[in-house]
Amino acid sequence: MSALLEARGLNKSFGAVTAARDIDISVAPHEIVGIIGANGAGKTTFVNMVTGWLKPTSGRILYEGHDIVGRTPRQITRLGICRSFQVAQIFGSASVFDNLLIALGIAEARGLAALRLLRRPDLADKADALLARYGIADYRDQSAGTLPQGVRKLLDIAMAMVAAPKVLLLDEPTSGISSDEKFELMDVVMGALKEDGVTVLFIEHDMEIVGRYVSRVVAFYQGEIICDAPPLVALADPKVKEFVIGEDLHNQTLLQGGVLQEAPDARG
Amino acid sequence: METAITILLDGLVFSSYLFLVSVGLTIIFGVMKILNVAHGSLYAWGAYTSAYLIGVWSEAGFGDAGTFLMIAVAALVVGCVLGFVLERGLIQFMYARDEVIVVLATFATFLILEDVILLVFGVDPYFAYQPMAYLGSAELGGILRDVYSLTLIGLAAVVGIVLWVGLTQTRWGKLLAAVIHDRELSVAMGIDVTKVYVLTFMLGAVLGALGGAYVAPMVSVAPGFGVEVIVLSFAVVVIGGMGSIPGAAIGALVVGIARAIAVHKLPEVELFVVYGVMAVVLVFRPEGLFAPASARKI
Amino acid sequence: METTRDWTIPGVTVGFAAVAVLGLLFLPDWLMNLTVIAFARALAVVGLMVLWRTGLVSFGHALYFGLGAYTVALLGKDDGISEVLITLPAATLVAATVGLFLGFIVRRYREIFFAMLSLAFSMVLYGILVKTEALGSTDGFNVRTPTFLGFAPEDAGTTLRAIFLVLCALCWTVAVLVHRYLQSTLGRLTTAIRDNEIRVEYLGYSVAQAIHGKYVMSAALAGLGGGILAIALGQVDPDSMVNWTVSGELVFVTILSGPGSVAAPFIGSMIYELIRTYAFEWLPHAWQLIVGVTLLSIIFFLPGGVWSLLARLRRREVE
Amino acid sequence: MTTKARMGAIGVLVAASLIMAVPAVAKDSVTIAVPAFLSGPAAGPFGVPARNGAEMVIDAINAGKLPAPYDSKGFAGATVTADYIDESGGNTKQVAEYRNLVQKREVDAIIGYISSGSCAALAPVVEELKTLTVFAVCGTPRVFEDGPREYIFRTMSHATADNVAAAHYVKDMFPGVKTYTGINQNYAWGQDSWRDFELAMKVLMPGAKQSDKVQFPKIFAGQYGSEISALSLDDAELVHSSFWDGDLEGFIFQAAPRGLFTKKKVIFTVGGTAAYRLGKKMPDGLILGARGPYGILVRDRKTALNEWFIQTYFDRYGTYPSGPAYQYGQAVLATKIAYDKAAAAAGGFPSKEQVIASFKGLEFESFSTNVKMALAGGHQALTENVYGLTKWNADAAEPGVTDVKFYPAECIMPPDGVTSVDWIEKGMPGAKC
Repeated sequence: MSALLEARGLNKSFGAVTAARDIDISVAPHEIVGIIGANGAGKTTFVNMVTGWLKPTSGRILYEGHDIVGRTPRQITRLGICRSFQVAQIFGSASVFDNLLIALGIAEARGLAALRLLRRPDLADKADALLARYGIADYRDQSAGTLPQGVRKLLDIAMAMVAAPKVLLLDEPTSGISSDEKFELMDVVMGALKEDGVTVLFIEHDMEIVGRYVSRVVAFYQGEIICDAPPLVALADPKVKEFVIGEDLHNQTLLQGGVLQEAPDARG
Repeated sequence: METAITILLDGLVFSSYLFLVSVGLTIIFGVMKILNVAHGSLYAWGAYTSAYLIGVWSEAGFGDAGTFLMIAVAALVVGCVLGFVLERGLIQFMYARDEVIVVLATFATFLILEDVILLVFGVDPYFAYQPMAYLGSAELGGILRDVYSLTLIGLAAVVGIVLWVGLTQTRWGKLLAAVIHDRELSVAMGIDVTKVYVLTFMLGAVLGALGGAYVAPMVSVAPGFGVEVIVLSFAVVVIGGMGSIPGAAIGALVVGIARAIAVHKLPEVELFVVYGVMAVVLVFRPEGLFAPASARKI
Repeated sequence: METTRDWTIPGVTVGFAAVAVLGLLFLPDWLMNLTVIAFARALAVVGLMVLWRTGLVSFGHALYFGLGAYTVALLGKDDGISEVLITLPAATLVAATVGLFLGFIVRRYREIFFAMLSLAFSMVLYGILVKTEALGSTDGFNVRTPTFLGFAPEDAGTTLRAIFLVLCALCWTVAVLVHRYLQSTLGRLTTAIRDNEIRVEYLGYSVAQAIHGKYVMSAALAGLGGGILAIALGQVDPDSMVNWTVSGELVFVTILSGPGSVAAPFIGSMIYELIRTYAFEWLPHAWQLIVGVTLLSIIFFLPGGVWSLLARLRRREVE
Repeated sequence: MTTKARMGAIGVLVAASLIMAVPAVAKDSVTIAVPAFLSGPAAGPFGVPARNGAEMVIDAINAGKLPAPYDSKGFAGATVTADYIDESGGNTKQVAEYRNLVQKREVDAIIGYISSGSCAALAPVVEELKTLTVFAVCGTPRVFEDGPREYIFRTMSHATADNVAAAHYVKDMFPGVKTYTGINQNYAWGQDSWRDFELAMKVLMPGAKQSDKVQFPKIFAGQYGSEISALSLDDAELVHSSFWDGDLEGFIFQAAPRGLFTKKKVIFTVGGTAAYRLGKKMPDGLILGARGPYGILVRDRKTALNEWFIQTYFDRYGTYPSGPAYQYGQAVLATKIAYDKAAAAAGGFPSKEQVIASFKGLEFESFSTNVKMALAGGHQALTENVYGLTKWNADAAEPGVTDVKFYPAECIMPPDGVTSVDWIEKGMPGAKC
């Protein structure tokens, strides 16, 4: 099996706190991997390392066989690894349509192409197509800062997908979404992602979602992977039951620690 | 040797002056992230009020020792009143706005206060030589010095130490640290941030006014008095690290001593010292020598 | 975002053409002079406006303004070059080059730190100029009367008119180009960066680079504006060209104009110059007070600047 | 929309221009502008007395109350309306304001300017805008050395006279001086003053040496602690300073308690303005100049004009007139005489060109001295200079001067067509002392 994304012996510590310990993981093309774990288990740290936000203390991250440790988020995005955020990262003062337009503009912006007009029919068509695909066409001209949570999340994911990545990391796509809406949202997202054949890793607390959409579960506990198996096997694992699901039920409502969570979604 | 002592004393006097005029600026900046351009006006108001009160006091024939009281009164009254009025009347409405817009508002305030000074005190300079005459002169390092300017060193030291102890050792200082660190969290913890801000602004204003009030007897207090100070204090704050009190002290010392050396050894470069030091610091440490403020990360 | 037709380019084209023609026909010298000063400053303000849209306010653009002015003045010193075709591009280039270097430092900073760092850099130039006796220290020195493509006007009136026309053409060019820039991806990476830098990075564009580009652009425009002002006034000195109060003035006009359109700085700058002139004439003792009160009023009651007022009027007309 | 906004703006401009385009009133009045520092540190010591001097003389001229022979009303019969404007804010601002004065307010003449910086910057603009401009105080010789001037007149000697006379006074009074140093502001005024003094000392007292630590602090620096220390430690017995405005007074305040004035001889070429203002705080024994025979140095000159000037000024402003009051008054008086003379020659109200023609080479008795517009093609005045030593007059409880020495203009000013530096360097040929 040739891995698309592979982590080898990944370690990360913040002073005395170890957020990742000897992480080894290998993801094949088109896999859909669910990452679970209690708060502070190291899930977001892992995503942050893969996308270049954090630099691992030691270890390697291979993407298509090349080590990407030390690259910036921007470079990694350009390589084809994109991500969504637990707190949706959108352009609050622009309309939903413009958010996508900007994302599309940046995707084509190499050198002087960054000076191409943004309001072009071809870009507009692409933006409208994205709007339709993610089911948010109704909000097209609404200012992104005023959107309901679910739409923000969708917009966030849609923007991540603009660059047509090979790997997409979703950080808690359903957090903050009411339980009756979340399946609807996930159906839209996963449907859209499948069409593109993207490899997906997503962090999720909700075991129902995990059980329904993923082909493989990786469970984190205190910075280590304690289980890496198909969903049914993983969710039945006693360690997972004790350290992930058990604790998580108590803690689900609490905020999850991590760097990105502190990053504001708009300048405040 | 004589020259060395003289340079040291000259440098210390000038450093003390720089520290006094810039420490208020750096405190307000450190806590509230406001570059208070009106600081120069506070300085000028302090100086005018002090010179005026000293004049009134002396004319009433109360004896020159009491003029020091007038200096303190001028600093406190101007700092508290103007500080309170500015914070409550202007700055408090701007916390939700961009920090730079707040700077502009203080710039506007500076423009207004400059002309108000003219309207209140007129264009004629004020002289308040009494405190200086009272303390007389003393010979130090082979030349005569006026004792008054030497007391500047003591005053700066006292102000510096009091502030340092107050900010690191007292409950109030810790509250301040909490507010600086995270305003929202402080509110959640039940700290009265509004009060902290008002008091901080008033403290900074009193310090600015004190600088002017204490310098007034040494100079002719004339229109445009505050303009030069904005630039000087700003340079000191940049060199030391914006918002840091030890930084302001070090910045003042570096500039003050360097300038004294220049005046004695190489008068041609004297003017360039402040800016030269600043340029060097900026190139190697744009955040200043003591930098609590960091670049925004991405 | 309204999808109505964008009238900016035809608007500024007709506008500047009208100003040029009507100006030549009707404007008395003093008002033409005032327009020249206002437009020269407006060029710098256009650059500051682009930075402002990005969420950055520079309190040190007098650095570039002064560099432009002194470049023009120095080229002409001792019977040197007076040809605007050389001096103005040189002014722009010098400012842009310095901006390019300093950009590597300032692009790491935001908000108040950006503002203060810019200010600090401008003060270094101020310090150098004040100290340099060869450049007249605080006095500065005279600037040569310009020639235009070899044409050397005989008298003051013709020179003024020539400058006025060149300036109108330059302003039009700058307005059109900057407007076009703002419609591009890079141009849209102004408010987008202000909104969310993280998203921009994760979309694959370097925020630092985008800011750097805008910074250089604003430096170039400030240099051009300063160069023109030096030619128009025939004199440069550190206090009028490089001091922090000059930077403050530029920011003031930026706020007064509002970020709404590339045309705004030209109108805002004109208003500022008129306020200043009349305040100085009517209340020589209190003109700063008037300027200060105006600034505060704008900050409190018209945060979108004069342009927002015009926009509001238009909306009322439509309704 | 944009178009509409632009058109609106243009409408405003056009309307404004039409209002301003109303033709000037016929000549029963003359409008002049009088720039002087009204704000900033130079306002109190210079700007205010300057303004007062001009105001008093203008009012007297309008009322026909100047002493004879100047008791005719107005400028060539026309009432003088004066606008007093602020000179502060930097040279470039002055240039912009000057354009406004000429083009917008359409003044007939501009009389004033204190700072050398203003004058050097304005000189080319004056020529460009072709408006009669009388520089009242500013001292830089560069105004007429940089090129021929048609529209500019200066009614007092320039800075060279101050500093050459200072060197003469040192030679006359303190021939034993071995070394000398200076503290001057770091701009044209201070630099030129020091240069002229130093060159003149080389000629007049070749045995005396110059210190290598001459100080040039920035104008309006305010604090001089280190400089005073450096001067105190310097071996030089004599200190030259062209300080003026608030700097002068601040320097005296800071240096007096430190014994600088008892240890050294200090020359203040523009010290006259401080005498009345500091009163008893003015140390005794300073070598005092007032840029010519003005203020405290001519307090005892008993001419009708001078007595009128002192008395009227004292009655009106409650203090004795200092140098700038005299110098502005003198500039206004010179302009009146030029207008009157031109009117007499033309047999009616004179044109600008006629006024200028009669201004050239004018010789007249001013309030405290005689003025000869003899240099630079009749545009630059020759006036004598004077120095003395400060001495508090305990009897009258007012400041005074002793050992006053006058130096005729021909002794201290270069002849026509020779630049100051050339003239002094060549040993001041042709000087008649």
